[in-house]
Amino acid sequence: MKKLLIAALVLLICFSGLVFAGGDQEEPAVKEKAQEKAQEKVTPAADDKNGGVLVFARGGDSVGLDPGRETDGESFYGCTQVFDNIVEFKPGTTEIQPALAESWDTSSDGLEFTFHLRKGVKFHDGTVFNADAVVFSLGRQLWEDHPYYNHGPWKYWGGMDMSNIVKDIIAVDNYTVKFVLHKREAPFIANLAMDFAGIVSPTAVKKYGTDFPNNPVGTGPFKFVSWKKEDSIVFEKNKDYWRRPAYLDRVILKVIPDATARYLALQKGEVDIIDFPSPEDLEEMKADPDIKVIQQAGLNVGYLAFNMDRKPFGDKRVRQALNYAINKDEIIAGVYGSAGTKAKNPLPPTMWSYNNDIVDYKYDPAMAKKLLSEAGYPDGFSTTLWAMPVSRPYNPNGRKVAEIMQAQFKKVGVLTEIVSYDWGTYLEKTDHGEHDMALLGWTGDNGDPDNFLFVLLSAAAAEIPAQNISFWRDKKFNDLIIEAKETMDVAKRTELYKKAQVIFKEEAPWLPIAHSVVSEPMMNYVMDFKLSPVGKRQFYDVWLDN
Amino acid sequence: MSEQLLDTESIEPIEKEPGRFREALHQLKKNKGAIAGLIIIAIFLFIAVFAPVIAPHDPLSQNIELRKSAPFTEGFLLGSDDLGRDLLSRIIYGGRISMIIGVVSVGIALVFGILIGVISGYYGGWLDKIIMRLIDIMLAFPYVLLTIVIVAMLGPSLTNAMIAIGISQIPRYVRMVRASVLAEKEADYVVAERSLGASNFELMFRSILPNCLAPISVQASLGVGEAILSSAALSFLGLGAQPPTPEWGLMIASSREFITSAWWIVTFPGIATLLAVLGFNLFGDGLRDMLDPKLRD
Amino acid sequence: MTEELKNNNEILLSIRGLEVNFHTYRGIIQAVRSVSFDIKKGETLALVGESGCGKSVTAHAINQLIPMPPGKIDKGEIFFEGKDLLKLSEKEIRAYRGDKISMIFQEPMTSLNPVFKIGKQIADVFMTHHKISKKEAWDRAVRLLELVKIPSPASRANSYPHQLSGGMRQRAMIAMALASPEPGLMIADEPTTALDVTIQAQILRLLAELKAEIEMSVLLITHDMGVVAETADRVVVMYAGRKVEEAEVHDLFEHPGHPYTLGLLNSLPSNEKYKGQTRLEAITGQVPDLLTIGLWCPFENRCKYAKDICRKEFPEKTEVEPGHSIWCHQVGKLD
Amino acid sequence: MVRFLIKRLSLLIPTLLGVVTLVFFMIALSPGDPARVMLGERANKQQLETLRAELGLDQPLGTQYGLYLKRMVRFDFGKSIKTGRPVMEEISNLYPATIELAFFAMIFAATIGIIIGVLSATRKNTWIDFTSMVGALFGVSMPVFWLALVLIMIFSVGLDLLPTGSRMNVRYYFESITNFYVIDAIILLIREGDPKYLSSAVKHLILPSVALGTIPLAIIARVTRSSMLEVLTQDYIKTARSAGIKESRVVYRYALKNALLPVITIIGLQFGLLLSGAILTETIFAWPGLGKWLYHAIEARDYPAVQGGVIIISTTFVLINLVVDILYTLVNPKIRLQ
Repeated sequence: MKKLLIAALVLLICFSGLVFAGGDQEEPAVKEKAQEKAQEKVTPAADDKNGGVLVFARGGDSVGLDPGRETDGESFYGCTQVFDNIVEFKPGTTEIQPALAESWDTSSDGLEFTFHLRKGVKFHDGTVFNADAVVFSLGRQLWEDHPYYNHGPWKYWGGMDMSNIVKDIIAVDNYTVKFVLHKREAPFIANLAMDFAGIVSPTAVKKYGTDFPNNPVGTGPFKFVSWKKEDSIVFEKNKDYWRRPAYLDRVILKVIPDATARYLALQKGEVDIIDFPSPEDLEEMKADPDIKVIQQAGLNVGYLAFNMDRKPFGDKRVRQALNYAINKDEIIAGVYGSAGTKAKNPLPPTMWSYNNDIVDYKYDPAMAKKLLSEAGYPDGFSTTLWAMPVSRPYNPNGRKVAEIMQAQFKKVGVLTEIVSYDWGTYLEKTDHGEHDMALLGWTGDNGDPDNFLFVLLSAAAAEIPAQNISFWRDKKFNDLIIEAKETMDVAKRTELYKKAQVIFKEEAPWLPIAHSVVSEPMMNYVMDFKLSPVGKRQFYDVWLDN
Repeated sequence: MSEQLLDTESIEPIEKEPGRFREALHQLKKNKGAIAGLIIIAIFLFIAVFAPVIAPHDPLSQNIELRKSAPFTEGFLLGSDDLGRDLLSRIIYGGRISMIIGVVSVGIALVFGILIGVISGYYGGWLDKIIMRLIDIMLAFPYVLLTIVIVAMLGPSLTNAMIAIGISQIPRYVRMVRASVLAEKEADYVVAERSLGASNFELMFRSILPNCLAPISVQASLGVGEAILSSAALSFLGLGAQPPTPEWGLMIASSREFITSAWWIVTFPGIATLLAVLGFNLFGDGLRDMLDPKLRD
Repeated sequence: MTEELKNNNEILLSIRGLEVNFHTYRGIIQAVRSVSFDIKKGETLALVGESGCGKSVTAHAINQLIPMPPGKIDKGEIFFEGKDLLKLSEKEIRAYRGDKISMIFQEPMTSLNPVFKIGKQIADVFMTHHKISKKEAWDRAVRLLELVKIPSPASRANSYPHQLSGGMRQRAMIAMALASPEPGLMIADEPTTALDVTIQAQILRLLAELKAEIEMSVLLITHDMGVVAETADRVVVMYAGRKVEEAEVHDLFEHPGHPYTLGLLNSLPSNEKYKGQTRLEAITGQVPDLLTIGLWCPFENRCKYAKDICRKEFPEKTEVEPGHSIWCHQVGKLD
Repeated sequence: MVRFLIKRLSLLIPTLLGVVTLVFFMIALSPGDPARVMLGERANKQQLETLRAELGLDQPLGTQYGLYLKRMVRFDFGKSIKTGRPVMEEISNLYPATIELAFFAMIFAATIGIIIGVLSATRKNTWIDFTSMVGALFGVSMPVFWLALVLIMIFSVGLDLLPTGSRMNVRYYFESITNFYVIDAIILLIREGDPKYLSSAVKHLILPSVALGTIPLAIIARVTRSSMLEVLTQDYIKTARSAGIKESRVVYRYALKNALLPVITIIGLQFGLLLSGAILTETIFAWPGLGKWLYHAIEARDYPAVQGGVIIISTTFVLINLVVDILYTLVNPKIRLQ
């Protein structure tokens, strides 16, 4: 028995001995690259940017890598590397530019779009990219009789209501595809740039079947190599990419669930870029000489929605009073830190047609009290304030925002009880209108104002299960956004959306809180990484400089 | 010290055996661990009861400008949290909540545990078999997941967390009580009392149960410590106490990200949890040494 | 005194004025109070008395197996082959244990390690005291089992304690006690109390045979006068930590001197005076509490012949005849 | 022995069936619907209905449960609602990581725990006894997630001795064979003679094992102590001492073998708890284990995934206890030869 004990002890000691003797230096990717480059000249010539392994640390693992099937951002991080679309967002902006389609033309009635595809492009499995691939990739999501329709559910396609927009997809010839629409839809082109419209290799889908999400094959800058679930996905450079091949040899998406642990891993050089840092560490990161933080106003908005079907939120004066009662600066300082800007409109400032001459409700508790007493609540009322339990891009800590609001509302006599459920229940109850006031938010998909104003505030969106959780049904506002939805002329649409925002300010169905600034801390040697407003993480242009 | 050596059967007590209470008190004095534990528990009880009096500030009043101020800055003995609330007051109120959590959940576990344990042990037969299968199922169920599933069913709140922790601790008491009831059931005094016409109820609760109190009281005191830790874990997962309640687990969970920038916000509630649980465990351990004749000095 | 012992190689063990107290939380229990006696080589001395009289404590003081604390040997010397064991270091006394001084216990059921084979446990003792190989130690163990008349000793050596009967286990323990080339003293602490009568007789006969074969003295601790009569050469009677009488076994049974010894013998059913009678005579009263015991004769509260003097001081030794001494104020005055 | 095995295994089936039923109805009855979770903020009416239909969530509970049991019999645990992958495939990816961490945490906890237990038993009520027991109690009383973060702060960021988390240096690319990284690393060491994989795998195991191991360590130490104290008062210990056997041998051979019997049961129990209790450790150390995955499955109301996970953990739990019981009879001859 004693022998057993000693054996276990020896086991422990030899392990630790082995650990420190082992040849494992935890040096970051850079040094490996340095040995390669040692003999080359100093200034980085064009080809000198090549090589190196980039490790991107994120909060969760992808659910699947079939672009049409998933909705979570983590899955799209993976799909972005492997798939291209026929049109894409210009990196760092929401403008549309050609990709697999060199050009396209629209019919006069705006119901037909014909795309002219790029020739000589190959999928990672060597098969040719052509019109059939486009029809296959999108058709499998449209036609219920499509042999691969049941590989869905095609959640995003449904989310963007594409089945009611697209009537038919026709391969005119090997390199021309025509889309026929049911009705005019201004944001249609932008929708085709979204992740769900990624072009998959039909041969690979036929080969892997339901296992395709684990073996993605596309035309993108990186090829899929391997996936250790809940741990890491490895991609490698696609040498015969139809554009200049990417600089990096390999990209690894690493899962580190805890934000603090991600920051510690970055400090130790175990990873090169981290996603969703905790706002608290931002100051420290900016101060760190080895780390740089790239920031960009996020295409998102976090808001507190008043359930207008419930007393007393039906009364506009009460909603306006509550807007006066909140000091947004305290919320930004307490929760968002330097990763957030105050919000006054339902649209984020970076969105075109953002109406900047609207004046926000300033923090004025006295005014709030006056309005409340006018509305018949001289000494306030008590109600519930719902806070989402999970961290979202538009609101890193729902519960803390609720705590701050609770204290501020109390000053004007409005007593609130903070209520929270797990994420699934929270969404279900809010879109069934079981709340009084509820924190929620939205991240833009296609960079089009319609994706905010119609999806979140239209009368149509107020049917249960509603996305318009204020249940605000304003005829004037509704007519404006529907008209804007159907005109193609951008200037006309901007005019309409600006008018709609004025009505929104007056009626105040929400208390807009903030637009979170997306921050991406990384090591100094990571060059040319650009954040994308629609939340993509593209490593095509990235290279490592040491 | 082994009994054999001293031929204790020969030293019959001449005068009346010293009162059980005095005897227990005397044993307690001998056991350093139990005393230390008792002192810590007493301190926390005192803090819990007189929280409003002791706490320098209202635990919920926020002061965003003074957020994350370091310990010993004016007004904040232990510093302030990320919303500028006084950490010391929140820890004091947190102590009250943790005490309630510990007592309520162990209370639930004890009441049901003893009830089911005695009935299943005393009556036996098919009833016992079913109960044992149920207990096996609950024990096979991973303890943490059991609490999570129960809270998922009832919805996340402090009371539901207490109920969940209570329910998940029931099996251990059932098993322990049943084991000692089975052992005592055959004892002569039980047979004697039954022959004198004592009812099943009297037998179960008046004569058999007191004999199983020793292990139960030890497990109960250890259970309180475990309950506090479980509620902290549940809060960490967002299923226990809801903001702004100053519960230690929630305080640690929601301030995890400050471990680098403001270490005290995480550390002090951690130490408070540690001490409280340590107190109960020490007392529980001391109790076991005291009540187990073999280990007695 | 020690020179006389050294050259008189007849005396194996000599205990002089031994005092053992137990410091418990309820006070000091005076278990043994200035007890002295000798054991000659090859002799079987019986230490007799009711349970709690300190006989077992005295025995355990020899090889210092009393747990200290709470026990403490406050006074006295224990000479073994002329050397005072109480002066030895822990390492030195351990060399004696199992080699020159071995011990067997009362409860065979629990005195053997349940998770080790019998042969292994005995071989272990051999290997502790002598540098011999495992194989050889095992063989010696089997031979010892044979010596103590355990049937098919080779297979028994391979079995576990719970596979043996009570009697067998007691024999195994005796074998373990003999696991040393020259056994000096065997301390038998109530070896037969837990056994039924038939087995008891076998074990006593075995002890007698072994004593004949190996020059071994036995310190027999018992409260059973029947066993004493059958096996002991000399007897020491103890009461409440004190030695009250010492005599050759025949002298003690023929004409006991001390009232307590008389009471013990009277309460024996085999005593011929009970022919035809039904009621047994018992000694009235109880043993005094060792916590509050005084310096006077401890038996005074139960002694029919007790006088004032008995309640003041402990009586001196009176030698009634060579080798037969009594500690009582009323020597000779018993009717 | 075989009869004993059959009896225990036959008990396994009703227990597991009970666990499955318990989980199915508990999750099914709890609010929140998996389809909602999957769609997040962007669910609209029509889309929810199609998704629920596709996932078969609109059928009555009874049919869902019946369908589920039918598939269970054929060992088809169904597909995870969230990923659409077979549940068993998901679990098989994560199970080895959980077992590996639990195993090393247990080696750490048992070795140190037993040593502390024996030391404090043999030196009862001295300062060693008191400090080791209070030290062990510290282990039990400390919130795990707090300890984990402190360990990282000190040993990884501070002293730069150990990595902050995950199972292996992320830049090492290797084909996992058994998905037990230590075993894979040893195979690689043999095949390619490159020690860096093994050294990295071990380095990544140290902190999580210590963090996860503290609670079982404390419990094992306490159980060993009380068991040793009891054994040391037994008669056969007195016999051994009276036979002149060295005190260290008496303690470490004679007493310890008897004292370890109850400890083995506790080790089995604690090992089982580590399988699912590592949610917090897995979160902070970025360990791709079953605990964290199962917690998210519950949150997403992903019944098939939760059931698959709970069945695997409960089966392992029950099997471990069975192994412990068998080990117990092997070590304790009295029971074995009955």
